[in-house]
Amino acid sequence: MNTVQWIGGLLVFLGIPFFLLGTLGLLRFPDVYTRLHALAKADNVGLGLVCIGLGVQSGSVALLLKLILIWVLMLISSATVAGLIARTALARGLRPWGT
Amino acid sequence: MIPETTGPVVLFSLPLAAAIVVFIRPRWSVPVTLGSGGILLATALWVVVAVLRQGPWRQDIGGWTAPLGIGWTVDGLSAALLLLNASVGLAGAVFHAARPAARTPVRDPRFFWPLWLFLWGGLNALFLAADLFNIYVALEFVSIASVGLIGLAGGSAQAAAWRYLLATLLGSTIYLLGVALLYGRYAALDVALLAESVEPELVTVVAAALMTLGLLLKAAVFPLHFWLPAAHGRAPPAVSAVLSAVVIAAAYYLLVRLWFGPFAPLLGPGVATLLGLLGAAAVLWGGLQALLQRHLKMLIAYSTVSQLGYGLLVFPLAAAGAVQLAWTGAVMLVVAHGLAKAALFLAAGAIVLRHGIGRLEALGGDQQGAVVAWVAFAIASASLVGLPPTGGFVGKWWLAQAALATGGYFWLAVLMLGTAFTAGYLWRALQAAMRPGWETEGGFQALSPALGLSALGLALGSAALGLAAPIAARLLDAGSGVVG
Amino acid sequence: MTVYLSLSGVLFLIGLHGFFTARSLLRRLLALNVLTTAVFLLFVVLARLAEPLDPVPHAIVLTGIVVTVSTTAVALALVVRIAGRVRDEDDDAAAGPRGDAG
Amino acid sequence: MGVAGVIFDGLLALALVWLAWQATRAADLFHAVVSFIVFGLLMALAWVRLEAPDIALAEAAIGAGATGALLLSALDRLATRDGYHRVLYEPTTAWGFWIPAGGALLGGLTLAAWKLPAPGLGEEVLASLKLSGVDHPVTAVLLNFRALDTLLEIGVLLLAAVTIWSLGRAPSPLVPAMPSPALPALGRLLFPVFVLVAAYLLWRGSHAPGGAFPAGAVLGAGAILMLLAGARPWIRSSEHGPWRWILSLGLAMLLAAAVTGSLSGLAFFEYPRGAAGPMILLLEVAAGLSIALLLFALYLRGEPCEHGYREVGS
Repeated sequence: MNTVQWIGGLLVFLGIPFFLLGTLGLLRFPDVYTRLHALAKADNVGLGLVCIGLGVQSGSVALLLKLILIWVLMLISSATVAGLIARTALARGLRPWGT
Repeated sequence: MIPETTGPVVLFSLPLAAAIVVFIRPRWSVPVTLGSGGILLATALWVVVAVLRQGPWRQDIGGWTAPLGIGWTVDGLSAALLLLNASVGLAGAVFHAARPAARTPVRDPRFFWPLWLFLWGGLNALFLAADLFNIYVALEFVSIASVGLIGLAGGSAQAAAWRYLLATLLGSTIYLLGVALLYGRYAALDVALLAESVEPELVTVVAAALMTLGLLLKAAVFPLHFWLPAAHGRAPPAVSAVLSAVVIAAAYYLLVRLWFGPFAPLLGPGVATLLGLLGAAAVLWGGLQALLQRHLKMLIAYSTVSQLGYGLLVFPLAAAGAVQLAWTGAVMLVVAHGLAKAALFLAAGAIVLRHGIGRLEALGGDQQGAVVAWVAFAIASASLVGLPPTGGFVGKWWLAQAALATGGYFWLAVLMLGTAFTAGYLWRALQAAMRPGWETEGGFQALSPALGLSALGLALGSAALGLAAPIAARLLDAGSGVVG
Repeated sequence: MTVYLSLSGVLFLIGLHGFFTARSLLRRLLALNVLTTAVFLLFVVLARLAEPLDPVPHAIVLTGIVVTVSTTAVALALVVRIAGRVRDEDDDAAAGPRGDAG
Repeated sequence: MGVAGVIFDGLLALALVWLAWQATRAADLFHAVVSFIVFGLLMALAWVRLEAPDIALAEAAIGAGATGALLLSALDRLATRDGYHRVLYEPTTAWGFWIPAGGALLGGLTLAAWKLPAPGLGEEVLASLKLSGVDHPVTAVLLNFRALDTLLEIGVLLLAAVTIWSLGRAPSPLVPAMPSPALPALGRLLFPVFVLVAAYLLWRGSHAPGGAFPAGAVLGAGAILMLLAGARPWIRSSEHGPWRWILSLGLAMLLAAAVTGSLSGLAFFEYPRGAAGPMILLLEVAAGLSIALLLFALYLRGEPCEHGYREVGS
């Protein structure tokens, strides 16, 4: 294993806690909005780290770019979907926690 | 000289091409359908003659030979069914074109024609196919087209269409599972190739059981017939005709193809008796139900359940040794039934259209203008009952001979009892014409003579089949897979 | 591969069970789709077991998926129509007496 | 990879079984449909594990995407019907007999499938690949060796569209009840990506996994997504309009190619020597486009009206 692969592995490893925290938030937070918050924030960072890590580890620039593209698409869609869910919840009359 | 391999190409491509034209230009529907229908009938006749002259042949698609490529087989069996399909297709199209638009329960007449042609093409593709997966796709094709045509009647017909769709989809899925097993064992999908390599072992038995179950469901064999009466009874007349005559026969055709082809080594007395008993039960149960029906079209629909039962008698009789007689007799009976049943549905459609109501008690009274339809009904009934010299008689005669030759007196009794039932319910229908009927508001609908004539043509065809019995026997023997 | 072979069998059983016990029209359709997927899975497992990898089942399953989505779409359109029959009474009246004249 | 692979496969299988069970048994119909969609997505993973990337692509786009959209929109329409519950009740016939029968069959099936030798046709395909005009085996099977299946399959799609149209006029398509400004923006942003991905898959199809089917599926799913994001459907059913032509194009071209073989003295569907490559490419583009359009047409669930669709209140 050379240095590049070590760096990649480290990045992937760094991504894992974000996923864990996001999942923990999903399970433990009190309402839809806070859960969305946990998922949309933490998981996206985790995914970014994993993608970049895998790309670096592969040693191919094209593959790295492809993985980053996947991450960007995921960011866009998760942002939109989170917004949609939150709006629908609001429209259905779910009040945010604590208000 | 055009090579005979052009025949199947025309039979496959023309209906699909015509369907596309009719879909794009609904205004040209009737001329395009009737024109291509005429060509298709002529081509089917030509194929029959070619098979009679030079025996069966096989055609490879795309120049690839079997296990890799797909093939078509044209033999006596497929040629007979192609001809049946073309006759019913053309007669049904004439009927539908001539129907009085006001009383026909077709929601959207523009879509009848593309669906009709698609069904025609799908059935032709099915009768030609020699590849198990190609048969699956063709089966789905036929199912969707049938569902569309049944649903055209709107209202409760759509609920019937839904039941039919579910039953037939389940049937094809079970069939496909069998195909997967066969492929996993023999790496071949071609029927002829499988027939050479199949060995009687567990995988083959399970695959055969699955495929048979799926096809029995599609053929509406008792007790899997629950979906048929509503679907066939409520569809528009021409659709009922093609469904009862050809679509059901198509599933039966596959059963025969498989059991006398790849699965022939498995056809022991046990399996054969089981299938025969199912057939016998269908004959009796369907006959009884038909006797109890109050609506003309439902009576005919139950009769389909009953009549197809005869076809299954081929298995015990063939397993007992009278392969050739049983085979020609059963196939003859199914083809004669197809023509007669289509004639019955078209005649009934014309009569019901004229009266505006389908209950048997209502159909009497003044029959001026429906005479041709009733005559067609009577001739078709004669063929269905099996009066000489009709095709139905010849088929039953051969089956009875096969039963006598093998000492299968039980099957002979079923044959006789079923005939009695058939005579009973058809007599009930014919009797209705003699009695005073109901007055319908607005009087009787004037009908185009083409309605009765299309039914009469089919009925005469079914009767003439009996006169052409020697030719039919020669055709069915031509590479039927059993004798060849 | 044993895992996927078993999976195919279990899915087939679930689909069959669902198909025969479900009352809801839509649920039956879902069960039928599960059933079809199980058959496709068997095909692909067989392709994977073959040496070298067999592309024919892959093509078969691709064809099958498209056929299945077609049948599903037709079935769904029918479900929506028959469920809506109560509302579409006018259309039916225009279509003529049903059952009798059919 | 060994142990991790087995664990992954096992977990995947368990999840699939759970989702299939939910899809057929869940008390709430919405829950069932969503389970089924997720089931489709996970199936895509299973296809990848089984080295069938083409199927994975098609499953993700069709099995989960298009079918999911169809199911959800049907569900939405059913939810507003009063009559639905009446149709819900169906008398079941003799199922007590059929379930044991099915179980017995399955037992036999498992016994039979366990020892399948699965010889496969891989060798034959590879041997004939050079003559087929393409380098990717699956594409060669689909558009050369078993092109007749493909023709019938496109026929089934067109037929399904005609059947659905025959059932009546299209109701207004399902548009989310709570439109968010982000959704149409996302649709606009993503549609070019869909087109790009479809074109890329089509181009790849000649030598690697991809090709007309996944490409068409992706494009069709993209179009349905656009519709969900609030775009108005642009298929019109005018008799003089081009849409019926375009929808029939795939089947028509496949038929024409098939008959060309016969006319030029070769077998039905045999490509002339040397012309196989270009012809297959042409057919792929036609097939892919018609798959996309027909998937979209299926989603409309009825014949589109002259001016798009019937407005909700009218």
